[in-house]
Amino acid sequence: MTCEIRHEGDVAVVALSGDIDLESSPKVRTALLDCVGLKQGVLVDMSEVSYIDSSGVASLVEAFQTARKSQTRFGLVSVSQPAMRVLELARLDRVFAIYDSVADGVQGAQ
Amino acid sequence: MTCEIRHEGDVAVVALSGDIDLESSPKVRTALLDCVGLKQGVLVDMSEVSYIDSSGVASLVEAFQTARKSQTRFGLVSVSQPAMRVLELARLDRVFAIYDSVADGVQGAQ
Amino acid sequence: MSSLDNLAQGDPMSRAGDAAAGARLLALRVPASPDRLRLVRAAVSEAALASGCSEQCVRDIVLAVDEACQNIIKHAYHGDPSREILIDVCRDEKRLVLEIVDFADPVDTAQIKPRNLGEIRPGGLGTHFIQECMDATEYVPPPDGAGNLLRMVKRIS
Amino acid sequence: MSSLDNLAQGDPMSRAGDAAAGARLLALRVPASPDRLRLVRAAVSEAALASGCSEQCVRDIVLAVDEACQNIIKHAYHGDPSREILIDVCRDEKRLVLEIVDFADPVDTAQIKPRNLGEIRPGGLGTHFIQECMDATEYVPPPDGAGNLLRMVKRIS
Ligand SMILES: Nc1ncnc2c1ncn2[C@@H]1O[C@H](COP(=O)(O)OP(=O)(O)O)[C@@H](O)[C@H]1O
Ligand SMILES: Nc1ncnc2c1ncn2[C@@H]1O[C@H](COP(=O)(O)OP(=O)(O)O)[C@@H](O)[C@H]1O
Repeated sequence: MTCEIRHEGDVAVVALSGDIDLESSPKVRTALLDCVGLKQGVLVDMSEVSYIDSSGVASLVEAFQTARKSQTRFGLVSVSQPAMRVLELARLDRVFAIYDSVADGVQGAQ
Repeated sequence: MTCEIRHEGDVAVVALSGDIDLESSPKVRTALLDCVGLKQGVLVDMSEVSYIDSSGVASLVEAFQTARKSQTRFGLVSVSQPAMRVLELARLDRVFAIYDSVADGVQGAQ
Repeated sequence: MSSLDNLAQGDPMSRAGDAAAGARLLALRVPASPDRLRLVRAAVSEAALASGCSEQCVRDIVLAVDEACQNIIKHAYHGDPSREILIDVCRDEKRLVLEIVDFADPVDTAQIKPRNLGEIRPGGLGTHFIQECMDATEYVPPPDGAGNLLRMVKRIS
Repeated sequence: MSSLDNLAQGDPMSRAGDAAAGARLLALRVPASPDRLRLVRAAVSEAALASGCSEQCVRDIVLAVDEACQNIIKHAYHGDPSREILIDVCRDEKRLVLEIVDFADPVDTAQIKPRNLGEIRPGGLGTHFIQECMDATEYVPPPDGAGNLLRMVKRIS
């Protein structure tokens, strides 16, 4: 699993790749909460996520809720097919803002 | 494992990819011997070979020897690092003609 | 003393007989540690692929097994990585039967239930994923010396 | 009757003790069939990676285990896929110890030797690969009921 953060305007784009599982999700959780803590909009690029389990989904949910409390935006971008299936299983595909591309997300997140 | 054959001039380029192991090497063996049987030069593109075992190496050796008997050319092209390590272990890295690119191989195989 | 003794116990011929009936695809024993779950997923994935499951079916099986192992790591062993998990994958005609065994105290299965998904909060999704991904799951009496045996069944599709 | 019985036999506490000493990384039982070698490679690869081996070290270990299993499939079981192979991966400080067990008749180990590599011909490379990839290999007395135990040792690098 890798987790890369870049800034586009006032949005932080967190690009995740590989398997997000019980071993790697604590790193994802920390990275997402750090970004949300900056009171920036956060977009999670999930195009390269090959696998996500309940602990990975929990990290997304926690960041989403923290963002909501601090009234900053939080969205997912180009969610890979395996990850989308898991979000659907969790009934979260309609809870998260999901964008087709980073550009769409940056616009939506303005 | 996939095995794709295309013809460039009078050379058959056999592109192998994935794992060549005890399960898949019989397919490789048949494909290579078929091409050699056409009395064409044969180049085996090994750039996408992620794994090769002794049974895969044996298929290459058999095709190489059959080609030699029928006086047609046989060479390997852009051998991936994992495959090259195995050819070295087999002391075959100096037995096979090995080219950096299909273009080089086609020239060398004229 | 070889650690294979436990695996090799019993009559080897009767085991070979099992496999002849097309039964066992894989038996796996690993430490109950988060950094072993990749290994479990890789092995189970290959076993499911080899038995003719589609990619989506493989993914469902892998997720269910991973979640079952996570629950053992977190709730049954409370994070102690010196404990072990056994995973057994068998084929029964058109179904895969996955058995996950731990050596913890027997769990009160009434306590294991998915939470209400309407309520959005981190956690509490594992058992729900298992139920969604599998066609049937049940705790059955474990073999001698073991704590719990979760049996999960999935139609090969 | 659960096929996990064989895996679960013995005192579970003593097994848990093994793992606590950092010993076992993986125990695997699979049918002796060419289409299971991917699974074996995937599992052994993840176990070696998790124990800190470099990519090249992982590749060497995976090749040696694959070749050892192939030889069992071809020479010990003569292609009968109803037989089984056990694979055990343990860590012993800075070394991985890989044990491969079959249930065939005991082999005459004097007959198992790599051929002269000067002579170019298909075949006869498996045992040579094993010797090149491993730091040490030996047949040791197998556990009760088993046929042969090949023990291979590789320094983690
Ligand atoms: N193998 C297990 N052993 C003991 N308790 C378990 C086990 N699996 C699940 N549970 C119980 O069921 C609850 C729900 O589990 P789950 O849906 O996976 O969510 P989470 O693990 O995030 O709490 C757990 O909180 C735990 O109390
Ligand atoms: N597990 C085994 N059981 C019985 N005989 C074996 C075993 N492994 C190797 N041998 C013998 O050693 C020989 C050399 O094996 P190897 O170098 O792997 O080449 P190959 O399998 O291509 O013959 C084999 O031909 C076989 O006679």
